Amino acid sequence: MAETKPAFEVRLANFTGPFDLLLGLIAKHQLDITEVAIASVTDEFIKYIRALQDLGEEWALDEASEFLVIAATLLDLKAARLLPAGEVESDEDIALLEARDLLFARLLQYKAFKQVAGLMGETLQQEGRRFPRQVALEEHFAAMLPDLVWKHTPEQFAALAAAALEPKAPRPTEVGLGHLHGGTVSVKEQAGILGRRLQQESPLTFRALTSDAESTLVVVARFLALLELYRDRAVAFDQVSPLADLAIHWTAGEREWSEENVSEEYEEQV
Amino acid sequence: MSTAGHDDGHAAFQGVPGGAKAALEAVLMVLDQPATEEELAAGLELTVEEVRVLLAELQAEYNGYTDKAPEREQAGTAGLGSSPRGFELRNIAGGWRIYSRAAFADIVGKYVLEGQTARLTQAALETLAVIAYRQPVSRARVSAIRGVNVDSVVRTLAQRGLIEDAGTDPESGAILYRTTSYFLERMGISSVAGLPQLSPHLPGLEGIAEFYDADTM
Amino acid sequence: MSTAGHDDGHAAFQGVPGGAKAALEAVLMVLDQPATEEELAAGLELTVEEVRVLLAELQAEYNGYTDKAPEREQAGTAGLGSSPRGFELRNIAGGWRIYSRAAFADIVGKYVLEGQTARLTQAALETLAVIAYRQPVSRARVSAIRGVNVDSVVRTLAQRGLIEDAGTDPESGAILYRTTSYFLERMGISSVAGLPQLSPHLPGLEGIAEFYDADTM
Repeated sequence: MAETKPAFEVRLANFTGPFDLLLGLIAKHQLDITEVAIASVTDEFIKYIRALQDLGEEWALDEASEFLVIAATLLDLKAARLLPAGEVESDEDIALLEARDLLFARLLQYKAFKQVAGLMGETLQQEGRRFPRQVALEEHFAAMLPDLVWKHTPEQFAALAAAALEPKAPRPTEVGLGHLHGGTVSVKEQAGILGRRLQQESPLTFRALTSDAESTLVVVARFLALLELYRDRAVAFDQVSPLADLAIHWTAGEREWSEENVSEEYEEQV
Repeated sequence: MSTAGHDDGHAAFQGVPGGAKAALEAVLMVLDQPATEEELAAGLELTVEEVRVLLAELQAEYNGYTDKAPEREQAGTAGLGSSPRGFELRNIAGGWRIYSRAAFADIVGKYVLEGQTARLTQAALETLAVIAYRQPVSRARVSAIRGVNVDSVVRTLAQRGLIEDAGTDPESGAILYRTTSYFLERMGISSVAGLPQLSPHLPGLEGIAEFYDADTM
Repeated sequence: MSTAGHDDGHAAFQGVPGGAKAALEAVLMVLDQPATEEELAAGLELTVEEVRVLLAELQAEYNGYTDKAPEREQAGTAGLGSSPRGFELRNIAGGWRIYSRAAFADIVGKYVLEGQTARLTQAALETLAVIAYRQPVSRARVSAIRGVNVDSVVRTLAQRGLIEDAGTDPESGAILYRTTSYFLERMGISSVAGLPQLSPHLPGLEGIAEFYDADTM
């Protein structure tokens, strides 16, 4: 495990996800996970995401986006720490604290699974040193097996083969939204709104783009929509420094992008 | 403890040297998956209790006597009776089966290629761990815990027979996954209850559950 | 005759209880195909003569001591050491393998046949179909196509004589499988080329499942 390495060297391919990376960074700075000095790991985390993006296409958007969500949370938390103590009064501050606790909870949970996964790996390896007796049935017993009933024609057999060989369309990873009730918000629709707005005026900050959002759900949908736009190379992100506002540039031409591009998986309403 | 005692009343073993215990041993030789005590009892026309006693005796014999029957101890110095056999009888995944002893893995591995599976990657191990502890569980939930998409890893684990489809979630329609009995065999445990406890690895757990449930995306 | 004597000079068994004899026993217990004395000697890094002596010792132990070591005779009345085991070590056509003891053939046969059906399961049929149309093919590839582990199904098909070993893949070293002439015979065709072309909309698929039980073996 990375924690035990004296010289901590980050090679992105070694990390299996954002939590793994975060844990690595925390270990590097010898921080207690429950009192993570957010500031000291946030910048590095962002740096690694940059490097990760530079690696190019091999990172699917859904993986990168999970990194981005965590990076955004970290940034928010880091910003919150800069507030004078005792001023946690507003709803926004409380939301930040919740976000922090949620992130820590998820991180702790991941850490626990990573540890038991390590134990399981050791067990599997030790157990792999025992080989089960698994020999072919002795001939005289095999000969006693009942005669095979074979009822189908070559055509039926071919049909069976065709069905078995047919590539199985991978069922998409379901996004469990059953717990979300309330108004429906379409990512596609929000992408359209953002697209039209950015084509009129660019760059705009994320704050500006969500200033008129009537609910958190709309903010979430716009965030997802931006990720979609980013994947389609219709927008670029720009941030002067890690704490600055996120500026969104429209990079596609006027007719090069339409909300129809937004992938099917978001067609269902959020 | 005498084997002869098991001969009485069971026609099939009557007069056959070794009696019921040897008969049980003979059946163990042809298994290609762990057999439950009930299956063995039915096949041998013994009670489950009788089979259990015989299995324990065989297990002790294979592991080498060290405690009982002092006259055996003496005889044992000549080899048989005191030193363990090259194989062992184990109760795994709910059933009994003969395995080669771990100490001889390097030698046995030269002969047996089958079953020597490649090591799992870190990603596969973590995914397997989440499924093992949270089963039945959807890919989305595993993804949420690991923070990355797990689709291809789940496919690999299924192909290797370590996990399987466990129906669909009535609410979301998502496919649920659970570990297989082959997984238990590979782990050397008789049920998932035999997995190490997860909680000691969760410091400051108070309150995590509510976050966890809120976090099904 | 002491086992300890075989420990000396063979690093792999040094300090392992049971020594070379237990190591040989471990190999024999999990060997699928009979192995020659030369093959056993090579893997165990023993001379053929040493292996021969050990094989003879094991064979005698399994058959129950009756001739030598009088102190064992006494101990033997308590069971171990004198009565034969449920398995035996046989040398057939130059190869050694452990079999269930012939004296228990009735019981073992009954156990083996219990629950066996004359029909192939759906899983076995599908696997056979994939092998037939993709031969020669490795189990890993069939697993990837079917999305589940096929090891035990492949064993069943081989046992049924429907498929056979077709050498190893030069690249991966994996065992490849092909269908047998018995398969062609059951299909009523003269060669694999006689299998119908694959078309996704062949009629008749609907009815086929009902011939076979969905349950697994």
